[in-house]
Amino acid sequence: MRIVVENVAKTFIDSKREVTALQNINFAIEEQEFVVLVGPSGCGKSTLLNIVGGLMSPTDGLVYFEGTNQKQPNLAIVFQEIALFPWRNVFENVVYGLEEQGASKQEIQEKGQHYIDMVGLNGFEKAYPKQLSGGMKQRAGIARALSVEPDLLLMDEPFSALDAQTRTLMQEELLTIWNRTKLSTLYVTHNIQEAVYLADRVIVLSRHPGTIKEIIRIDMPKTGRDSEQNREQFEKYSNQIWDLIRHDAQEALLEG
Amino acid sequence: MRIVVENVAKTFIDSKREVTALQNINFAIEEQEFVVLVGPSGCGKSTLLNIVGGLMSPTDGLVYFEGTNQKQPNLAIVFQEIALFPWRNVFENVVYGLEEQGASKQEIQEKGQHYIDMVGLNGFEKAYPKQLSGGMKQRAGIARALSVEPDLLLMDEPFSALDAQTRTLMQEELLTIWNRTKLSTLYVTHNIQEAVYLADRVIVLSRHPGTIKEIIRIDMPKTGRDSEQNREQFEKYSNQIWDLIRHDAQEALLEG
Amino acid sequence: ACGKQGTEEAGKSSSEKESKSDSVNIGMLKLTSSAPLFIGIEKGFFKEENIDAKAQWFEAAQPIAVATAGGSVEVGATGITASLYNMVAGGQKLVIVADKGREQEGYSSSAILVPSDSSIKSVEELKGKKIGITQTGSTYHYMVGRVIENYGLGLGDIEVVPLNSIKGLMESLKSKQVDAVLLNEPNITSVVNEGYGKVISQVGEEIPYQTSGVFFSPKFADNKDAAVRFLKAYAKATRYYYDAVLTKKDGKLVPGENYDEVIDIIAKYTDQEPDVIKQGLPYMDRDGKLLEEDIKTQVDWYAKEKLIDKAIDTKEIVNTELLEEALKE
Amino acid sequence: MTEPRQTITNRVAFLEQRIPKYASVLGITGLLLLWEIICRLNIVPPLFLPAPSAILTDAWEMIATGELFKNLFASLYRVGIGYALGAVLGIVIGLILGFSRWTDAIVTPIVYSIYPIPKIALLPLIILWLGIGEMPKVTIIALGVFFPVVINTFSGVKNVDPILIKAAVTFGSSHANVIRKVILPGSLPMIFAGLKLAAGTSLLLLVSAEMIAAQQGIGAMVLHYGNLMITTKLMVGVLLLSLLGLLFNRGLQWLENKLLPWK
Amino acid sequence: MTEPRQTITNRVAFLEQRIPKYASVLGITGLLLLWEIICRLNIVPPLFLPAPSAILTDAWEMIATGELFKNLFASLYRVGIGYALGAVLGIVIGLILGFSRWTDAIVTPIVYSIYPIPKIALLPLIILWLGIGEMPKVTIIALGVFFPVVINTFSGVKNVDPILIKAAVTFGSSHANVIRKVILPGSLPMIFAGLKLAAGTSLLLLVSAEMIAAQQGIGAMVLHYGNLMITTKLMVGVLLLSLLGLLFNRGLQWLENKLLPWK
Ligand SMILES: Nc1ncnc2c1ncn2[C@@H]1O[C@H](COP(=O)(O)OP(=O)(O)OP(=O)(O)O)[C@@H](O)[C@H]1O
Ligand SMILES: Nc1ncnc2c1ncn2[C@@H]1O[C@H](COP(=O)(O)OP(=O)(O)OP(=O)(O)O)[C@@H](O)[C@H]1O
Ligand SMILES: [Mg+2]
Ligand SMILES: [Mg+2]
Repeated sequence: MRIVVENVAKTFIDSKREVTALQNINFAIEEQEFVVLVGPSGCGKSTLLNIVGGLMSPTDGLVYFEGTNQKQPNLAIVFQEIALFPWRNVFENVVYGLEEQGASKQEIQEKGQHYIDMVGLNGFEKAYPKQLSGGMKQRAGIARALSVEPDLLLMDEPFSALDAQTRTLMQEELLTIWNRTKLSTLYVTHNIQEAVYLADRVIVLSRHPGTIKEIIRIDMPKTGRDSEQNREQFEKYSNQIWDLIRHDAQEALLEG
Repeated sequence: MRIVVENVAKTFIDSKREVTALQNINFAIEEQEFVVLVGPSGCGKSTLLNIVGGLMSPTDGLVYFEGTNQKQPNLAIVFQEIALFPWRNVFENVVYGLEEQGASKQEIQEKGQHYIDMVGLNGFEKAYPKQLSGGMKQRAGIARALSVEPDLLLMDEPFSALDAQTRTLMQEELLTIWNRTKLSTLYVTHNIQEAVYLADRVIVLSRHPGTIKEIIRIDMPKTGRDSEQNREQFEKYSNQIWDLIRHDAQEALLEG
Repeated sequence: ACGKQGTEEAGKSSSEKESKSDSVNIGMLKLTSSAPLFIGIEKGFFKEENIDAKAQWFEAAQPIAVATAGGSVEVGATGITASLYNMVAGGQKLVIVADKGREQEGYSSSAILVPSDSSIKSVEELKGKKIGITQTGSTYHYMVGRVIENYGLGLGDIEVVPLNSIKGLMESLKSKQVDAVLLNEPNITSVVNEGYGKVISQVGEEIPYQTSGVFFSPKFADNKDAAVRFLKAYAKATRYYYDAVLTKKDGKLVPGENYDEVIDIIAKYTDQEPDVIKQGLPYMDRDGKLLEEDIKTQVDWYAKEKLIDKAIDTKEIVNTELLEEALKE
Repeated sequence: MTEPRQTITNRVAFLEQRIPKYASVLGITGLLLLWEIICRLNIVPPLFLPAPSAILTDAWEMIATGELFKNLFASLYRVGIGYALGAVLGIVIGLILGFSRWTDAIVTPIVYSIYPIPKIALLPLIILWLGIGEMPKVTIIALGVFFPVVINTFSGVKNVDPILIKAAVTFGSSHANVIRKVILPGSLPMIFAGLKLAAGTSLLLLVSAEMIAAQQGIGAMVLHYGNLMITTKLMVGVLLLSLLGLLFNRGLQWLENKLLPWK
Repeated sequence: MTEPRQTITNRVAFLEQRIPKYASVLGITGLLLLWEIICRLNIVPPLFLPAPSAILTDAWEMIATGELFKNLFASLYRVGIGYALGAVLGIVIGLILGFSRWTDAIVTPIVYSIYPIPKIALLPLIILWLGIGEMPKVTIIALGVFFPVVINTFSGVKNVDPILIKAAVTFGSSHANVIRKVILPGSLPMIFAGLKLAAGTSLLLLVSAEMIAAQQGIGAMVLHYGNLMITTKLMVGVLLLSLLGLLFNRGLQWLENKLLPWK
């Protein structure tokens, strides 16, 4: 099963002006592929992710699954704002998607526990979101997304609200989990290191209007990218991406 | 004028338990010195900053200015949450402190404009906070703090809500501004690179209870620390600090 | 809902009158002027006539008329106000069948009072003054209007102030916010005793007035047999009341036979002190007969003052035949 | 391209649905129409529920004789003053309750225990204290306005982000300035919700207020025709009140948009 | 250490002030005391404002005869049913209005235009429509409860973070489930604010409701003693209402803490 983004464009029409957020976006996410979108603030990353996630209509173009064999494909999103339901405890949050799929009680119990264990939250099943630290909240958000075993996992800057140390640790963990589940993933980030660390392919977007500037395949083994021997190659990719977006980023800072 | 933190301790007493957040904290901030507090999540950085800023009472010990020559010393804080008043536009936010000091209309006008220009927000005087990007908001927050020309500037993770690229650019800018004003500063961050980049001295806190683990003087020129030739020394400091807090950070992640 | 049930039963029992008793809901206020009904219920006069009378207490007069016209109760007993006439004019039929209290010469009931230190001594001097009443279109409104007419004044010559409660009237008098008020017993005695007001005119001395009445819902009136039996019991109660509290000797009121019993019954139903009740016993016809003439006068007056929307024929709302028939038996 | 495709569509379109302007008129006209039809079909006797057309005819007549406007102005004056008084008091006391924990602890139980006392039951007392002039009428309306405003202002204050208060204090604000410059603007959105609720209440209470010796006013008019059971004219007053309520609400909405440009 | 020192002290201590438990009793007892003193000094004639001690004596007597409880239960029953009805309807309709923009556009103007219609003015009509049983009484209370609840629920729904709705939809929730599992719990805090406001209103309206042929009830009792001018017993009713208001409020607060453990 692959996901195709075909000719997507999006224009926001305000009372005052028209903003073309996206134009002419074409790419596909292959089965078991981890695609990362990077780009400066306001280039349309979230817009694109929302369109793929069915949370926004594109002005033009379309997004579709190919090779589904009639099965209704399902999606899961990990939000930057985490978006846990404050009135549900960790367990109830994690199994929300399963509940809505009409899973049996036993299945809910088993899968819920499985994914809570996977993200390292055992012992916190009964805790409410506000009792958790930022990192733990995002783990719960990830477990909620994983538990529905989606055909496509979407993540919009999942770690950007976390502190520097937590972020580093969470990236490692995500990679471990992903290696186990191998879900097709579309991941949005600002952080170039993060992109190089996680991606099979990095899509670099430019601003005004958001178009694909370049698609870079990261030709490194998926594990150990931060090790000393890969250092040089890692920096090469990072610099290549930073060069592509530096100018746009400076502009973005002053435009708001 | 120097600021002395003497024997400060803080214990939070909940209905359920007692948390000793800080213990036995002793240090001083010399005139024109830039001191950075680092430490893992929950080690008490914010607590300490709040005590120094007069927003919390210490359970024990005290904080005082020395050599004030009878002048009433003043403080300014840049908050992580930015804490701009949503109902005031940029100009009105920046001059808030001046207004409260009872400055004349002309002084308000002049100083307000001066500091707005300094943080590069000219043209946005009339904009409301919600119309600004995160980076621009924090610039306004910084201008508000600078405009009162404080005897001590406190900053609690001012850039942690910003995206990676904006953060890099803002750090550069803060250094430029600081070089012009040379305010005594206490700065809190998670980010080790940021600490090494900005500090005259770095105070590393440990967790449970928060005590000073080490105070590290950064012996590098204030400008150009990110240049190629300082690379090695920069990494040395970074690694030294990371080694001091890595264990604590991992623990923190699982405790929330 | 219980009202409806009552009518159905009443309808049924007119055809098979022997065994089943007619259930009749009486809408009334917990005030002394409902005395005959209290007596009728308490002493079992209604039961004697095979009528199961149930009191439905209201807290204001107007809803009683509405509930009677709407069929929620079979019998209403309260003041005759403009709203009643308007309701009839608007197509909601109900009939006034008996007396339940009136202004009568020689019996203190309602009066116009002024503050005790007021310079006003007679009704003529009320010209241009503020007079407190309860509500527009109420019996108070009518009495003020009619009394001043006797002195050559009209409603246009005074300012009528609606205060919506008796207590409001007393308080306004006490604090002299109005120049005069209309009050009834026992409040008149209480005001005079406390010393802040004095009577300048007794309404009963000025006009005969059918203040309040007993009325039937159209459905109950049509159930002639039950209606007549009800009135038979009612008339028995008014006589009982009259003989107990309204007998005069040498022009002065004296306690009649069963005086204390009647006072006790009223006290029981109104939760009031017997001493207070003794001061506020309204006049009533001994047989419960209406002042039919006066109804016409009222309608004409209200129409003249534009308080009635459309003119109505008195015959539509008064039914004296039922009572006459009851008295005959 | 012969493979089966499953297109992804927007599943939250309902959140952004745009509604044509005329929709808001639709509901009310629909209701009026239904009402008229019920009356025309004689399902309800006109005394119980006069038809809108009959009400309009009477309203027209009352406008022509000047009766309606005379009453309207008398009431608007009372509502205006009572509302202003109740709102200002409610906001000020709400701010104080929210700001000072001591006052909160002491005064809040009093507020909640006075609130359920029915003003109609106390009419005579109100006459005793305030006479029968404009004062008692204005007071009743002000009381009715006060409670929703004070309760909402209080919640509004509690919802002001403490970090903003800390920021203000850091920059040297006195307590008075914290209230004026931070807590007041910060709780304005909730205050407006209270003001809107109170707008309805103030009109609602006109009838109770004008029970006290009112010669003129919509409430007095409603009472007058209610006492006389002239339902068509009563309904003229009732509809006028409901129209005023709608206008009042819209006016407050407009003011809110003006005063809170930062929202 | 001979240098001048300027110690930094906590300037926002007022935000964390702890208030002793007894403070909340202080205000009310203070008020009652003041009242008693005013009465003892004979500033106000007892007919118009009886002293709390006199009221208590009468209350005791009314408890002894069973009169008070009989009335209390009759009223509690009405308030209970009316409140439940109004609250449930208010919440359901508020949720729908907040969720569907079409319903919002059509129904909201109707809500705001019905709200200011005074129920007392419509008493005669209500009797004609609903008779004189429990129905009209319960309806009046339910109407009074409905409006604050529906208006607050609506604002509550509008304040639910759209990201949560998007999250729910992403995980396959139907519209009904979005309402039940996201919008309802998300607006509960605002709904509770409305319920508290409505608690006062429901008691307030008891007097209006029991104007209609009530044999028993606190409102009927207040009206009855008002008509007879037995002020002390009237005040027993008034104080009972205010006590009930306080209890009702505390009860809702307790329920809120129970239902919203995540707050
Ligand atoms: N609802 C909207 N109405 C109008 N313009 C919008 C809307 N949402 C986004 N935009 C505009 O579309 C552009 C892309 O926004 P988007 O949020 O997708 O950027 P982004 O790459 O996710 O930025 P960031 O990194 O800051 O999250 C921006 O210029 C933004 O101002
Ligand atoms: N108001 C409070 N009541 C109880 N405990 C508190 C309170 N504030 C902070 N703490 C505890 O004190 C410790 C220090 O908290 P503090 O916020 O100062 O940490 P921090 O270093 O700023 O963390 P972070 O990097 O996450 O901001 C933590 O264990 C925290 O749980
Ligand atoms: Mg984004
Ligand atoms: Mg902190």
